[in-house]
Parts: sequence; C-alpha cells; structure tokens
Amino acid sequence: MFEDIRLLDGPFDPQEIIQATADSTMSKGGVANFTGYVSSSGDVEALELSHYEPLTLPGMEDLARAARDRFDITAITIVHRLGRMVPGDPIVCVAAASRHRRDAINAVDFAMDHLKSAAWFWKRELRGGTWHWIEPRGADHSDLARWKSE
Amino acid sequence: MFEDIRLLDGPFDPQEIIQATADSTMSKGGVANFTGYVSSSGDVEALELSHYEPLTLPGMEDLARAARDRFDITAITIVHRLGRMVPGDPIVCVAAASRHRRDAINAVDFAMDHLKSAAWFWKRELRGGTWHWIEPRGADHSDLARWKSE
Amino acid sequence: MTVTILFLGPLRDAAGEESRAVPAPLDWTGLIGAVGTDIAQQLADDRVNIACGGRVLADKTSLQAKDGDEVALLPPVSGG
Amino acid sequence: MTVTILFLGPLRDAAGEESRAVPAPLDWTGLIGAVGTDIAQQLADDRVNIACGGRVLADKTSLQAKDGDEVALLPPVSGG
Repeated sequence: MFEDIRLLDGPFDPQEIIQATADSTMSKGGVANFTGYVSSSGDVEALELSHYEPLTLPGMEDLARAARDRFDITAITIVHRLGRMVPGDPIVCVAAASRHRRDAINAVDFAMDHLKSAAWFWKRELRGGTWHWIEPRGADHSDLARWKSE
Repeated sequence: MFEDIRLLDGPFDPQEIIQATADSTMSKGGVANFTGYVSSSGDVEALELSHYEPLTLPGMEDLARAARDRFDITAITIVHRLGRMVPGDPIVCVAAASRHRRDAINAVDFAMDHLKSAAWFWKRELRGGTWHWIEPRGADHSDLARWKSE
Repeated sequence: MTVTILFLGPLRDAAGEESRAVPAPLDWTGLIGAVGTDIAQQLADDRVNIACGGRVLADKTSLQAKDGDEVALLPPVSGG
Repeated sequence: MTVTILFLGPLRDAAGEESRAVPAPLDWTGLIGAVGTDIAQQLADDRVNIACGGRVLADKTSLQAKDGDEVALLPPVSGG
C-alpha cells in the first residue's frame, strides 16, 4: 500500500505527485486523479490558506484510511497547499490507484468530498491590495450525503 | 474549449498529457484524470492492440462531443495506445477540466465507461512465446446503464 | 471494378491475409461465397459486424458494396 | 503553570495576536473572561469550535485545560 499524505507550504508539481502514485501501481491497473487550481475569479491577486496543524494532517490521514477501508485501492495520495498562492497555482492533488477503475475514480471523488470536512482551513484573498477573509460556507452536507446510502 | 483526441502507435507519457490538459484550464478550477496501464496478470509478456481506423477515431471524437454536451467542462483529452505494449505501459489516458470538480470527475468516468463501446479494439497477448487473442467480452451494459437514468 | 474485403482481429488469422480484392458489386450472398466456409460460419454470428465505407451496417445482410468500397469484417471486440 | 490560547483564522485579526498565555487551569468561564468581549461574543456562535490538546471538544463549555495545554479557538472554516 502506497500512501502519500502531505501539507505543503511551498509550490508543488501535480505531475510529479501523480507520477509517483502511478509508479507505485505500474502494471496493476490504473490511477485516477483530481488536481484543483487557485481560481482567478474576480480581481483576486493572491490567496492565503492557514490551518491548525494538530487537526489538519491527522484529519487527512484518517481520510486516507477511510478511503482504503472503503475502496479496493493500492495507493492513495492527498496533497494540499498551505500559505500564499497566486491564481493558477495547484492547491490540492488527490490520486488513487487500483486494479479496478471504478474504485480508483470513486476513491478520488470520496476523498475530495470529505477533504473539506476533514481539514481546518481558513482562507483570505488579496483584492485591491487588501486582505479579505473568505466567508464561512453554509451547511454543505450534500456532497457527503452521497456516500452515506451506499 | 481544449480537445485532444488521439490514437498513438508508440509510447506516451501520461503526465505530459495531463499537464497539457491542466495548462489549458489553469486558474479556472480543476482537472480530473484516469490513466490505465497494461496489466501484468499471469504470465503475459506483451499485449498488442489492433483496430479499424475508420471507426475508432471518429468514435472517440463523438464521445468527446457527447462529454462536452453533457458536462460543464473546458477541456477533454482522450488518448489511447495501439500496437505492441509491455506490462506497465500506459494504455489509456482520459482527462477533463472544469470549473466544477464534479463535472470534471464525471466526464472522465463517463468517457472511460463509453470508450469500450466507442472503440473497435482487438487484443492479443503474448504468453510463453505464443500470441493468444483475448476472448470477446460478454454483454457489458451495466457501466453504460449508469448514465441513462440521470 | 473491385471491392476490398478487410479482415480484422482474429478473423485475419482465420483468413490468412489482411485483405482480399473481389469483383464489384458485392452483396451478402456474394460475400459469404467469397470468404470461404470457415469465415462464412463466423459471419453468421450476431456478434460479428460488417462495415461498408466506414459505417457499421445495422443489418449486415443488406450489404451492397460498390466498386472501390472497403468491406470490413469486425469480430466481437476483446474483453478486459 | 499556564495554558496557551491560540487564535486561528479571522479570530487572529480580532485578537491582534497569535496566542496568549493565561494561568492554568482554564475552564469555559475562565476562557470567556480571558479573551475580551469581542471574541467572547464570537465564541458564543455554535459554528465556532474549541480544541484542547489537539482534540475538538464536542461540548466546548466542558473545557478543562490543564497546565501546558493548548486551547485553539477555531472559527468556521472558509467556503469556496
């Protein structure tokens, strides 16, 4: 079982991460991946992500364990940026390898849906030279509810 | 709209392909991907894929169009190998970019499910120095049925 | 004035050649006669399709190939 | 004999500092008294959580922080 769970406060290359996850499973099926990038919506000049370390990384590790328990996967990778980013920077990269395509894709989908609730992240945006905290989100249970009834 | 639909009779680097799809959508959301590799199940030494060109590439292009019509995506990439491969070689790489994560993941899932029926591929395996045709699959409609009722 | 019959996948092994040129026009009965008993029997299988001019025929017995057409014999695609 | 109160996210701006050392032990009433009116009001919000020793409290009013504990004040996480 390959596992790569990381919080990074510097830039990362999603391709290197996907490649490492793929290498771990070469000749054993396939690798699914989702990579998210910092949006350039509106006039955002920069985004800064802070977190509470004693909660975030253990939360991500628990999430990886839940994905391993639930899906028939041979590798799981969850990498998330912290700190200051600019539009276009990769912010999150989740990859899963499996002998079975559906398990790999579902594990990525599952991990992305749960990452929001597993991680304690606070975001602020730089607009017009001033930092603004991003408002708390509303009740956001619909993504998680998808995984309850199965 | 970025589109990259290809049949290749030589090796490819999935990371380059995912990167190109990602670059096309940088600062606009995220990229989902699935890459399949030639299995090393049993004693398979090599795999050879032949096809009927007048049907396969148009089938893949129709599939890309169907994915674009169905999902809110900004890029779709479908790359499939032909010819002779060895275990561990990438055989298929599908990537989709979207402002919305669920659309990107679903477009990849949809394209992988339909690729089998869109493409006319015949496979043979080299085992113990002899080529063996892989048996026709049975009725395989369950993957496609997932997309009918939605 | 010929039609090219193309053998795909495992049918290529059965035919012992990639393609065969036969006189045009060519219909279903003519095709059955042109390919030999072994392949004719395989063509009777519902899972074996025929494409003419790059299009898969909904009813393969309606084949009407003209001069210059390529008639592709498509065995069931491989599983896995 | 101190407890460290840690201000996270937007609460850090409200506090004007990253953390504050207060005498141990510290319970909910002691916390409310130690953080000032503005932050005390925010702590009343159901969406604001408290972690003690790296664990989020199911009932934040049950806080019982001992010497050396870190008490983290966790505002609602950001959307988007």
